Amino acid sequence: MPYFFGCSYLDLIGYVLLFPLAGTVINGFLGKKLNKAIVGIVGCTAIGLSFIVSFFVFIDLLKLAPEHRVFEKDYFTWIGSGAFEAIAGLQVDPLSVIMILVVSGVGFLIHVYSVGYMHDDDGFYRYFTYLNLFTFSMLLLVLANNFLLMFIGWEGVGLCSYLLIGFWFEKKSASDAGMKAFIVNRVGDFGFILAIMLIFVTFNTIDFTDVFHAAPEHLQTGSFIATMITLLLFVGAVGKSAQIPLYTWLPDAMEGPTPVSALIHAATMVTAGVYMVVRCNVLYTLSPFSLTVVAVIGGATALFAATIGLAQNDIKRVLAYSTVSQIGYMFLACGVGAYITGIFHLVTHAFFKALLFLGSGSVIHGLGGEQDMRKMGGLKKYMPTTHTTFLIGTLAIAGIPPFAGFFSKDEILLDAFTKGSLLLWGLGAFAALLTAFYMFRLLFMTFYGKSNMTKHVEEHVHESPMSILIPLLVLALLSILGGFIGFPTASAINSFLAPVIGGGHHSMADGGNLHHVSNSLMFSMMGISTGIAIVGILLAYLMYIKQPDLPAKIVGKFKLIYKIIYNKYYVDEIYDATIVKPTVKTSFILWKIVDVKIIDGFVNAVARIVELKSEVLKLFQTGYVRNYALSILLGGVIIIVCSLVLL
Amino acid sequence: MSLPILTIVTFLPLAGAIWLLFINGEKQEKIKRIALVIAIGDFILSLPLFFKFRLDTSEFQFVEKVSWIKEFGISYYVGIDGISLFLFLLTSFLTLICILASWNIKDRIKEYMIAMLVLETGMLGVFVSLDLFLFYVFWELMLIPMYLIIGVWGGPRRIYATIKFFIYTMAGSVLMLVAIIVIYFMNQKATGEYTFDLLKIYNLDIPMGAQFWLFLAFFFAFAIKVPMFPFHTWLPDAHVEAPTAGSVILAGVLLKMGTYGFVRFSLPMFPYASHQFVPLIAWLAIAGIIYGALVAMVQEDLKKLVAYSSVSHLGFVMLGIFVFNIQGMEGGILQMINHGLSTGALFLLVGMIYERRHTRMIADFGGLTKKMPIFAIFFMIITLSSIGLPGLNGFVGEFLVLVGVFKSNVVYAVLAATGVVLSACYMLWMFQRVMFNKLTNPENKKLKDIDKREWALLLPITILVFWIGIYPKPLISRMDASVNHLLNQVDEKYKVTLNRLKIEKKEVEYAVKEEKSAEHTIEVD
Amino acid sequence: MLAGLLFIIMGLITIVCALCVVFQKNPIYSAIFLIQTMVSLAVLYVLLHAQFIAAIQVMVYAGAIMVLFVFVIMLLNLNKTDVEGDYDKLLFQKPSAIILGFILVVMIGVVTLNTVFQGTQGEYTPESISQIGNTQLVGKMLFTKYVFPFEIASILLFAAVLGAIILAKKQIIKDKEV
Amino acid sequence: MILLTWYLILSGVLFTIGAVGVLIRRNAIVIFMCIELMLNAVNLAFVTFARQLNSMDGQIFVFFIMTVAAAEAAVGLAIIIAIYRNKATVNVDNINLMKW
Repeated sequence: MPYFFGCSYLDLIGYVLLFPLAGTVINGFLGKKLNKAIVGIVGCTAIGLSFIVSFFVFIDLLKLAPEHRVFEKDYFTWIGSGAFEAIAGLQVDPLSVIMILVVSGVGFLIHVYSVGYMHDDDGFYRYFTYLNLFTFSMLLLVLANNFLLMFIGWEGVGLCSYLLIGFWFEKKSASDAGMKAFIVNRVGDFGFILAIMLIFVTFNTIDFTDVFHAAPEHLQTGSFIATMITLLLFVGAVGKSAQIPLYTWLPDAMEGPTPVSALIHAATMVTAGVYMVVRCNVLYTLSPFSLTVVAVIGGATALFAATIGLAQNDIKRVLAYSTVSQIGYMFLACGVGAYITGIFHLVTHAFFKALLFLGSGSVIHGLGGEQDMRKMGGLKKYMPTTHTTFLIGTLAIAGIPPFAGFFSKDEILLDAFTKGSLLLWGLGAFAALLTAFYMFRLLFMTFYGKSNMTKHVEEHVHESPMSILIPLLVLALLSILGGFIGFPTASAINSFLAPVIGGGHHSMADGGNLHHVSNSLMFSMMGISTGIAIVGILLAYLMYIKQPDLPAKIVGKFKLIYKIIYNKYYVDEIYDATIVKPTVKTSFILWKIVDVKIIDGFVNAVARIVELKSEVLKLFQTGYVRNYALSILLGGVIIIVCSLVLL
Repeated sequence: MSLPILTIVTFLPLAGAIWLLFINGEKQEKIKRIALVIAIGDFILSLPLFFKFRLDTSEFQFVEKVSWIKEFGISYYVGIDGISLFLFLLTSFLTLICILASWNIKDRIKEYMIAMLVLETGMLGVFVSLDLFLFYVFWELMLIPMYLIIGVWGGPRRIYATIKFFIYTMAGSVLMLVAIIVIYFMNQKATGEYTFDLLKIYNLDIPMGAQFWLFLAFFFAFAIKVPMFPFHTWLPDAHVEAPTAGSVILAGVLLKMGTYGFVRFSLPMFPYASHQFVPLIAWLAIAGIIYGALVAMVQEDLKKLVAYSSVSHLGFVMLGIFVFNIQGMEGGILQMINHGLSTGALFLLVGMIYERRHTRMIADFGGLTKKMPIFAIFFMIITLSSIGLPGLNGFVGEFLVLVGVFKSNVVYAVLAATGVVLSACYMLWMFQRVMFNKLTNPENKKLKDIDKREWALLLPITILVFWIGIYPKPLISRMDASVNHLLNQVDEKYKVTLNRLKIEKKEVEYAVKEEKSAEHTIEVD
Repeated sequence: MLAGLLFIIMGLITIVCALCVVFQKNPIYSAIFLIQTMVSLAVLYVLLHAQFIAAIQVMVYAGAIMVLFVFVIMLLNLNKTDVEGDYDKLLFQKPSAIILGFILVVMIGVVTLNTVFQGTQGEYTPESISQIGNTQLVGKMLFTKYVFPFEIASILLFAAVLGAIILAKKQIIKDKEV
Repeated sequence: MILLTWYLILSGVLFTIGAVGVLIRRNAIVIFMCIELMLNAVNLAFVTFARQLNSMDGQIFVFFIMTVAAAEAAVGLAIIIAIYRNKATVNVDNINLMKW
């Protein structure tokens, strides 16, 4: 690539976006005619190249001094009207670089995985088109240098999520789920777009750098506008990242193909909200109230989703609720001001949750589409590699050292304790216990114990092909090692991300979260969280391996609670009854009564009145010519009489 | 410019219509080809307007002025600025699309094409007229072919729909005619010159009381055309009964006449009244946005759904125009174009499946994607454009409008933004019921995907949808000067009126004070 | 005096016959009475020294045109009162027409009796006419002053002949086709 | 000249009778005859005025009116025949369509 020599790789940032877009275009236009192998290669290569460029960009960025690690490249003015200007420009800084590495890296693995997983599907090319488009949008989201461009990516990933959830559109549940996802996201976007406008009206610009520079001078800490901006932004984040009260779309989103669940609904898109909050940390820092809201909602979601996860039997749904719960952790971290920890957890979560989803996909693939855990069991001997990797993923999410999840989750709990409150820590810790429990429940029900598979399925059970296993292995490796980038005493990620936090106004030390905390507290917290995880695992072991009839007994005892949890607290039903149905009903009333009866009725009534009056006048119009002739005579006579009288 | 390009573009279709008159009605193919060639020629001729348009001036360009009826001060006066330029181009573009879309009409094709071409002349004329009288002539001229197109080639209830459409519109425009004549005489009284010249009338300072009534008269004419809630009920009926091309023109161009009228006439002629009416119009527009969206959600007929969505979209345009800032105004104008493209395309798409299945009921469809994948792609893109997905055209206009509204009134903006959520609801729900799910209806199993002609219809629109969504600068930059000029003009005149109001008030107060002091002195005496 | 008496007699006959034209049920009777009306009008023309007009009134009107009418009535076999027999849907048509007619007559009477008709006197007094001869005078004027209208009238007649033929003939062809 | 006034009144009476006839009769042929009656009334007026003003022009006009009346009678009766062929009636109340 001689063309690239001589110029900084940072200048090539556009190519990170260009490759996936090219992939989309090629597959979208020609995919139908190309054979599947080529479609797969195009799809994967696009993302692979994107990852390579991202990596070089990362290297180049590292070469710069920490406080100069911001690179902006403007391409053209997208919308310019009066003072309002939205530029199509990209911004490379440590935060976005981490994000593009994760997105393109994990994305690449999942693309490779998909080649094997989706091989028999008719919509193969369609699938890769969407997936490439998704990657493009996600990269745009994290690379954008202003709010509006970010919003393009934001909506773009929502669109791809919609398309991919409804990928098997002939299934009613799938297309319903897609629509639900898009509309719920739109509710969030409603907040986001208002926030963008408020930002523009307040700062007269929507450029990240300018806004974050101006914010501390413009707004006082705790001022109303700062709170409004951040809360509205957070509404957007809540929608995209599936937090209370807008989380309901994510579990339904599992109707999509499993790699999609892994990429979009676990590793990348759903964490966009976290990215956005971290990106706007300057603004959030200005509003303690908003931060509290973020923390509380994050903590509450973490716990709430975890409880639902306890009673689900669909392997993907369990993972979906665990995703909701884990993102809750990230918001908890952001809410207590530990933005970097949130990103750290985002990264590790991307590794192990992608791993878990892909593992579950491998299981589903092996079982010919079965997703109900009650019909699995004892798969360890049939699928050894899948089992091993899945175990690693489970250990990571449960928070067992030295796996990735341990470091990040432990740090969040520590931050919740030191910077937040005991309550927040309690929420997190209890959720951690539940997480360990339901994840191992899943593991045990699937891979251990005796087989509950039907005869037919059991005969066909097989280990997945290499294209599926290699991504699993790579992700497993990342899940093991990923945590070390944030190793407590020498956290690489902390120092790398520190310049992003506080927009350069606050001291670097504020970004380095852990420096204030004494080592003893740190290690005791580690011990506690490990202990919690182990308790959870033991409980699961007790209930699902040692005494398999125990769960049924417990369920029998707490029937009502179980029923409520099993039905996800009836939230969907409540939404349906309080929002969806009344809206539709109101609309019907508006149409059938207001529109047709009242407004149109009024219009027609006017016409009717005119008609009635005309009925009277119509009597003069008999339709007989001689009658009209009589009128002529009448007129003539009248004229003569008048002229006689008057003259 | 020595070449009278506006006149040529405006009247070429009419000349074509006259040519068609002399062709035997049996020769359908020939007639269609001639009509198409004329439309293509007209569109190509209109393109130089875009490229040669000067960005640095807010004056009217490509102006032609010839005295027509000297005694009454009526002149043939045409010209375009950044506001009318795109509507003009949109018209010639959509007419071309419509003529191509009407290829399968068998019944009285000659008369149909003639009506189409005359309609085009009428519409183009409205956008270029700078003489109130000329404007009114074109305004009424376009009504008749549309009336015929719906009434002759329409659906089963076409007579009801077409009469409703005609009388509704007429009722409004008669009021406008009265107002035009009043202004004409006012201008004569003030300047001593009988003239319908719009630019001269712009300078007329109309007293406040008169402004109020004149604005109201224009308001009815334009609000019915837009249509604003609650004057919208002719629209669903007309759309449902109109043939595909009729719907496209109706939604794409005719509705814009109303909003264009507000920008071109109401605002600069009656700035004070316009400001006074803002709350009323804003609330009606917001009601239209939400109401249109909600009612669209529960429609069972595809065309009705799209028709009600127009009510919702045009609410945005109205809101944008009446916030009196550049973002709102430019967003509003852009949104007019966007609505013309995406709603026009939606009607085309609905027309395509209607041609195949002879039904528009949503319940009759389902799972069409399986049989018509390419159709599905186009339908998806246009749906998303209508929803306002960033990166497509709908977003740019909608967002600019919202920014403009937000700047002037937060409450309006918040309420209007709910339309963003609702539009996703009704469009996607419709899309799901039509395109997704299992293909159960056996009738639908025979469906064929779109053919080459339909490709040719949808592709240009789709390209424009992307272009405006990704790089709207060429459009916005051409609007800038004119919109700025318009806003300044309105602002200045408004301030003049306000100042006078203040002075009068002071005078009154002063007089009252004097009286009081006089009384006081008397008492003292 | 004789002329006055003749005028009264002929005038009365004319009015009575005209009334009969209107009020006879049978169209053939109406036609006969119309012929009588025209003949008596011809007498009045003679009284007014318009001998040529009187002659063509009898020949063209009473002769040619009325024969045409009678032919048509007979051709259509309209001797029955089928048309007028049924009840008139326009209740007020007849009385109001008669009342209006009455008023009109009164008005015309009032106007005519109260007006002195003035005008530039021409050169053709009854004496001068009788010197040259009425027919010669008419002929002279037709071919001098009124030659253009005269030619137009000939075209008009020609057109009427053609029109009448086409109107009748077209139908026959159509009938044959059927 | 009193006598001539009575000629005019006679003309008016004839005209009115003709007009009333047009109004009250429904047989197309009779209506047509009433029109002829009205034409004659006008002719009488023309001749009367010609006599009064010592002019020949009135008589020439009568000549032309007669020509027109002849033409009119020919075409009018042809139309009535055509209508009768199609509708089997000459009742004007039933002839109320301009197209069939």
